[in-house]
Amino acid sequence: MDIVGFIVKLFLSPQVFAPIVFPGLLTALVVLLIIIWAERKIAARIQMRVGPLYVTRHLGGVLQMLADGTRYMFQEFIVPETADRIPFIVAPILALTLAILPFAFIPSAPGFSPISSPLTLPAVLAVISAIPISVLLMGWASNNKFSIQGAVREAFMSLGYEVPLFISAISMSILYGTMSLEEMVTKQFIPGLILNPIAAFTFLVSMIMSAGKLPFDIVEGEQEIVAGPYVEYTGIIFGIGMGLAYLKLYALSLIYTIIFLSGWEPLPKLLYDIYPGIAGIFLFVKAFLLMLFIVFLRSVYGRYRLDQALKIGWRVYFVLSIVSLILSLGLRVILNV
Amino acid sequence: MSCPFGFVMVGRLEESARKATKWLVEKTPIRSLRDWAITFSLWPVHFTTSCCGAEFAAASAPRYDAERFGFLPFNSPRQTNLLVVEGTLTKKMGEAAKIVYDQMPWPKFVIAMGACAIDGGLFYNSYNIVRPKDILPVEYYIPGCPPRPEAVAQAIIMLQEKVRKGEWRKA
Amino acid sequence: MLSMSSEFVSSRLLFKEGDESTYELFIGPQHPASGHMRFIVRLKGDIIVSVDPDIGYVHRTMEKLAEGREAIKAIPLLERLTIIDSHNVTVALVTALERLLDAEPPPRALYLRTLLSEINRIASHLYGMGIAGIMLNHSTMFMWAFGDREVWIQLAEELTGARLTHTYSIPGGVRRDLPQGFKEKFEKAARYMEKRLQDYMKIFLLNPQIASRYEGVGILKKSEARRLSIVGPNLRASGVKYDARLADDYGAYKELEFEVPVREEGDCMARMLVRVEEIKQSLSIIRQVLEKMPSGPIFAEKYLKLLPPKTREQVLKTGHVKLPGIFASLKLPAGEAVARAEMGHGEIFYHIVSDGSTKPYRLRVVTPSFRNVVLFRYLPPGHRFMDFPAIYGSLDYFPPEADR
Amino acid sequence: MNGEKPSWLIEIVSKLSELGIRLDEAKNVLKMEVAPESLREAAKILIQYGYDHLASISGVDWSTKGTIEVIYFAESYEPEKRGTLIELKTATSRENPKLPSLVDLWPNALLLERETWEMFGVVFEGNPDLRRLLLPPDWSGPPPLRKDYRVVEEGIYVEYE
Repeated sequence: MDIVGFIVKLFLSPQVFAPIVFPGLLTALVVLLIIIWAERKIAARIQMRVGPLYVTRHLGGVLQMLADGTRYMFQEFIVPETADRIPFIVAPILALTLAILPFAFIPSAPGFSPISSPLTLPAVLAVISAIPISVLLMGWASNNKFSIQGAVREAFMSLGYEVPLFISAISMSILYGTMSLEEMVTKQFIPGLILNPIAAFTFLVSMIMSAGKLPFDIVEGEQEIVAGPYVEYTGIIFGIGMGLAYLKLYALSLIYTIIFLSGWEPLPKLLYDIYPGIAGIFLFVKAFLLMLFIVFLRSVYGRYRLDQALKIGWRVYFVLSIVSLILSLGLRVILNV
Repeated sequence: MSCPFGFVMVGRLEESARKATKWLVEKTPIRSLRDWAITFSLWPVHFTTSCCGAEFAAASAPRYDAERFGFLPFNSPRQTNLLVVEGTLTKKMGEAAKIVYDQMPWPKFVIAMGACAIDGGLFYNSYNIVRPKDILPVEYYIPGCPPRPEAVAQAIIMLQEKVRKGEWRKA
Repeated sequence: MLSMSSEFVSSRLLFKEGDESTYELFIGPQHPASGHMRFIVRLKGDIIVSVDPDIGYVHRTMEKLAEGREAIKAIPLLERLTIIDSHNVTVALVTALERLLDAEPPPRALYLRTLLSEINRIASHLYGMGIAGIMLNHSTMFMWAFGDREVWIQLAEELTGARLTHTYSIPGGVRRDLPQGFKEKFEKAARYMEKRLQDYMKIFLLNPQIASRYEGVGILKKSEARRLSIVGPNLRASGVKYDARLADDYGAYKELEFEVPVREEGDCMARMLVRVEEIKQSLSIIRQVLEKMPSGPIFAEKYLKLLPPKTREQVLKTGHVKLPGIFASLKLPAGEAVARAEMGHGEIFYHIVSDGSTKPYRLRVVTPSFRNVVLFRYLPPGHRFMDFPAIYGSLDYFPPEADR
Repeated sequence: MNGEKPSWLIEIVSKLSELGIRLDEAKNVLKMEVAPESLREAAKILIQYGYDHLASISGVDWSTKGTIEVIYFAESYEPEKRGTLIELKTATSRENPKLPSLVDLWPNALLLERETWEMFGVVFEGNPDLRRLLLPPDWSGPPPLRKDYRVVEEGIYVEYE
């Protein structure tokens, strides 16, 4: 019965398993639920209160986000008649596909990357930088004054953080000499963080800016423009909008672990022999811890003003990424690694 | 969708799809899942009507933390399913309450908080007061002026039980 | 009205000036950063051109109702003006009534009134700092300030029996005497509060991110503050040393030394720091009150002897005042009375005109937030749109008291 | 007031009495009856003496006498002057009450005059924007704080003398 074998082999092949199951869609969904719950629990713990609890009384309210998500599923889906109907519905779906595409490039074990091409790093960054365009479309299509303000802010912010993001990533690829994520990990005897700390810091902060987490929570700034581009969205489409930021954060933290924290480095040999797909456990653990730290910032900071954030983006982190570029060029020449 | 050639076919498809989902949602497993989800994610819209807002904020403050019930005050009416009328509803605020209620998506509930929201309270004979029950379908009334945060929590629990048992669709 | 709100949905360019166009935004009654009012904000790009505060959403017609009810009923009615700072509202009203009835409260009652006024001032300042925190999406400051406010609400509940609506002072004195063990409870709360104020400074006011949002934003010059008759911490943050507690003699402020904190910069950070300073001052005032509290009756002799003898002993023994029958239809002698008091938000002003009947002929109250509303018209223009919540939060504006 | 009057108070009293304004002294409040015409001069004099803002403008509707009395309370922030309030009392007819606006002298009178106009119908000429402040925009009834605007009353306590 080769059909069943064929299907199993197909499912287990890197092209299907990595993007769908391990660092891809299913784990992203689980990470989405747990990270948002962890964010509310950590913030609650700092703020002397309990946070979501009675959803699953004994597990500390883990399924809170599941409850919120399914509630969105069953809510009435309103398309305001002043809104432009087709782009109003299509824009969030476009944003979601763009947010899921990076998992097609992210490897999870040495020989196990869905698309093993020498240019996976720029491909991932290109896909992630396309998301603001669809958020812009969302804000424009719902024809509401606050959402137009939100869309304009998203445009400003995306310019502010993408340039440092790209330059610090490119400076690391210069250091390693390759553009493909898989080879980057193999080349990392010392974690990238120690080699070029400036690039690591700029990448981290522009990652926070791109995911719209505090203190750069400017796009859906509740206190000024109600919910930014997502004002008019109800039901599951708003669920997608809200999950978008966390999906982007998850993809970027995976890339951050691969570039700077030497990916799946302490490779558990026996897991690799059984099945390479699940060998990248440490990649996932490091990325998850990084996300917990970023999510913890929510209870520490307020919100920067739009012009302050842009000033930081352009004056501080753009310069820092240029410095990191020069540093990695110097390192490359000296160490000729 | 308004594509021209498939108009006849699409028209019936959309309408039958809607009927199918309505039938599917009423089946017990999906229905209980929906009721469980709505029970634990009652998000009130950020709409302080009058001075009971102080006790409503105290209800979600650390001591009487209402987020234990999944009760997260959210900012836009589109994403919420609970409108808490906190205190006296003046004429001007009444119109705003009506607009906010209409903007909220379908499974939505209204809680009237405070003696003023029940029947005018201390301002029963004022010329600028509207009773919430005249303009909004109110589910629960919370007595007290202002009601203690425990009373707000009690109202949330009662609404959760009502939604969990699924009686909210009969009305 | 509905026609106006439909504009809310459709985007409408007000008028075009050359290439720029003024963009009108309704920060309406339902908005995370507007409270119970609507601001019609006109923006040019990111700069605010003009803000028109449209108040009146919580106009519960207090003055009209006070004219229709007996004088004693005006106390619980007017308490709902500022429910988070209710005793400072009623202490001014009761002082005005006492000036009309010329009933002199015993010194112990004055001290008890000052005690509850200061507890309410701390609670009101914490409420203001919490709202200022959530305006910058700093949810930790909101939760910490509201959590610590519960400490003071519980203290007030021990003293008067109600969380917010105490109705503590009545013409001629106060309703309850000091419960036992109040001093130790207060000492515990004061130590906790002093420790927490350092935490607030660390997480919020000295946090470089919040400091960059607050410093140099919403600067209110001294002359501007005097001209627009601003009151409360907003005035003292602009360098004017004025406090109604020194201007009008109510409560025991004459026998206590306390210093009025004043800052010169006049921006949002100065306003917040003045509030933190005032909390410290209130703590020291309460300590002095609890030390110097004289013993004696808590209700004026003039009304005490109207009680039948048996209830009079019970009142003196238990310290719980029973209102004499005459209070139901207390005849206010014809005349006028004026009283001022310092609330958390500023100075409240009462003017009672009575024509000898049981109901006041005219009761005029001007609340501090009504005098601060004009700041929304003068401060934001010229700032960026994202400065608006920072300015709104730092002004500690409470709409129900402004709309009366 | 500790018996002897401070110097600035005596000057104010002398300056204002030239304008033919009746003065009397209550508990730390200087009361004045001012005719509507000489309202602005009195205000100018007070501003020179540091009374640079208004605590309140309150209207009183004497329906029996057929007049609406508008009372201005001037207040000062200076340490020695903050103890005393100065009360300017003017009376206008009930049918079409008209008063000169003091917005250019006391800027914070803007909102106070708007409220008095809305509640009593007293028109202040010269006030830049006399429009609805507290009442709903579609309010068609008469000014509510007037005595003839009845509010339904249910006395819970029976009146007994």
